[in-house]
Amino acid sequence: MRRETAFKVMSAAALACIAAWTAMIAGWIPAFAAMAVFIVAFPVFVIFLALWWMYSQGKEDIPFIGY
Amino acid sequence: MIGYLVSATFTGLLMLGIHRKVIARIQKRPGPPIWQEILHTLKFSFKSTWVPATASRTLFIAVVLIGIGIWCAALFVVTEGGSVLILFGIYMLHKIVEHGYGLSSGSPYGKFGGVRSVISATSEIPLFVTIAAIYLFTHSLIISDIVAYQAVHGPLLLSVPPAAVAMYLVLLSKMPYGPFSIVESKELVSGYKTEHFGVWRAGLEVCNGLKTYVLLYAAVLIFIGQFPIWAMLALMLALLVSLSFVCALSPMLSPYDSVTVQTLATAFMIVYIIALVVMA
Amino acid sequence: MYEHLMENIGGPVAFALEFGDIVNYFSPYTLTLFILAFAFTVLAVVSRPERQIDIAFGGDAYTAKVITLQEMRFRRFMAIACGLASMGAMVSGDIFNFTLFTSMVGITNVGIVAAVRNRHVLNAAYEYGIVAMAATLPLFGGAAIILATTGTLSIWELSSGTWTVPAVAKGLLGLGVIGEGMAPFYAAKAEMFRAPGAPYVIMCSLSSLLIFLRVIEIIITI
Amino acid sequence: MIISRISQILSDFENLVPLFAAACLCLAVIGILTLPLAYHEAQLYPKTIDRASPLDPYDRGGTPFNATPVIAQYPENSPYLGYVTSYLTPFSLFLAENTLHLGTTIVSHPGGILDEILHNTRGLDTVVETSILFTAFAIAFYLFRRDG
Repeated sequence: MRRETAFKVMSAAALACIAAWTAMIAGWIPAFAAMAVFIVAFPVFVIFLALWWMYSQGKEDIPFIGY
Repeated sequence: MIGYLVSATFTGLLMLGIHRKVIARIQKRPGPPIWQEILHTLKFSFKSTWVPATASRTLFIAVVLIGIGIWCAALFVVTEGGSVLILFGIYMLHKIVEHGYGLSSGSPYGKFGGVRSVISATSEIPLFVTIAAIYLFTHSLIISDIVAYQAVHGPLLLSVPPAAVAMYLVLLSKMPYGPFSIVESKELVSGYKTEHFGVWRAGLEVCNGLKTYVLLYAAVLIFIGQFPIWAMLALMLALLVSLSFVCALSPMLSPYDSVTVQTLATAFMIVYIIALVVMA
Repeated sequence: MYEHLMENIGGPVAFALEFGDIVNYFSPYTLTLFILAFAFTVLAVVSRPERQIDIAFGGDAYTAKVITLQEMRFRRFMAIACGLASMGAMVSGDIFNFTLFTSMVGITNVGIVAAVRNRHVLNAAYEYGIVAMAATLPLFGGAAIILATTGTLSIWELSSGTWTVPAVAKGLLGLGVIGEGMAPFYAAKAEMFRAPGAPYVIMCSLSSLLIFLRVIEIIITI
Repeated sequence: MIISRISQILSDFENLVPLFAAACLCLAVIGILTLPLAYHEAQLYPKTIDRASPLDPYDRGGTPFNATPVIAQYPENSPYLGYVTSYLTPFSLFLAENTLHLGTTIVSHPGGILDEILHNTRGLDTVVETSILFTAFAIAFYLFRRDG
């Protein structure tokens, strides 16, 4: 994955969170709908934020097998 | 709400740091600084990351997302006063996330961690009896009803102490370095976490932070009651320190022994509940 | 406090899906469990199995176990069947229907590891299969006692408080579900986990945890 | 120590069946001690058996393509309650009229399944029952043909 993709996904998740939050404060959507959005978008945000910072700095490897 | 989610994560991580510090001090070690776990999370999110060549890619990544997602849901259930059953369901399903971590990479160490986590599947069974005992008193499992009940009748901790003990056992089995944390035993390298490094590990740490916060908050809420946030935090801290003492002073049980101890505790609780029902 | 007793346990029922007398209901609790079962079923569909690495102890050699396409297809089919059965058990509003889904979970769990060519895993699966088969006796026995003593099987009706379900029926239901792989009868399931094919093997544990969580709700409700 | 001895027994899956049998036995003894349980007379799914019928014991009564009185939990969910009672294919009908053995197998004639679905309003049960059967067959077939 490229950094730009990670950045796009991260911002989309962040936007979804903020939009749901604003809509909930304004009373456009019920609280549980906003929570559902958070539950889906927050993990995506966390992971892709970190991926945007750092991804594919090494190449794939077989697992640690304890030598 | 977003602010609460983020601050809960960091508070949970800080509490894990305090847990480590207290254990270290009891064992006469200097121990890491209390913000070590927060630093860990940040550090891991800057480390180089890829998916191991042997891993089941989709599952490898998906469990990280599911892990954070279910504990977000648990946080909302607790703060919005939903059903306590949902919360306990999420406690149990955290096991599945652990299995996913362990099995998805193809590494033998992860696999051992995953199998250990199946073996420790009893650690949540005392929860069932806790729920039943609470229900006998409150006639409702909605958290807001339980809180309302306690506002009238006093804390459940005093009415059903054995249920509180069972809950304490569950908390203990979820804390790192405890007598029941057989999935984190040192001979397993890092157990189910072995192959989740870099960003994936940071995600796992976020999940752990949220988990610690939710577990402690829920325990205080269900057995003592609702207080202003500073008092809640103080009570959670007190609970955490008591857990750290137990963790610091007790050896880790062997995998099957930890299961037997928890099963016996459950059996004792079942007898207690039958006695309660017969008396009523 | 809600009006209906059942809603004090799993939360207010959002909507119900009727199949004649079998009314599946979605409360926050059953919906949460349903979504989790669904999510892991989707994962079993879309993810490929991992290549499990084995170390030969005492040497430097290590080997990767490869799952053949034919085996993978069959195990995926079983994992999906298992996911569907658990989804059904999660939302079922009828005791007998729930027990049927539970016994289907038991059979599919054996199916998930049946294709593995590993003697140890197969032995464990065999023992598990026998217990799962025997567990249908308390399961259906419990359902039968409930029907005989109350005349109805609908969880919604039973939770209205007008019926007294004998404690032994509840105990039988609980024991039946515990026999499907919960502690203290978990030993075989833990060994079945040694099989390769993570997305499918996870369904074994997930399904038994989910039906256990559901039967707790049922036992408290009725 | 007693704990490690218990865990040794629990950890061996060879002991699983005896352990589960013991648990069932304990519960059965408790169940027998709590007898008698009251039988509820007003059953939802009453059944009268006509031993003389060729469809015995699956004959639910009533004439085909006519409404039969049926008790249901939620009659509002089954608008065609009791409408199809025992639909038989011409061949099944021929067998039913000339022999006494058609009723001995539930799915040997189409009436069996339709009867369960529409007459007794528990359609999803019938679907799940057959799915269990098919799953079990699928496992058996796969294992039998795997090395072929």
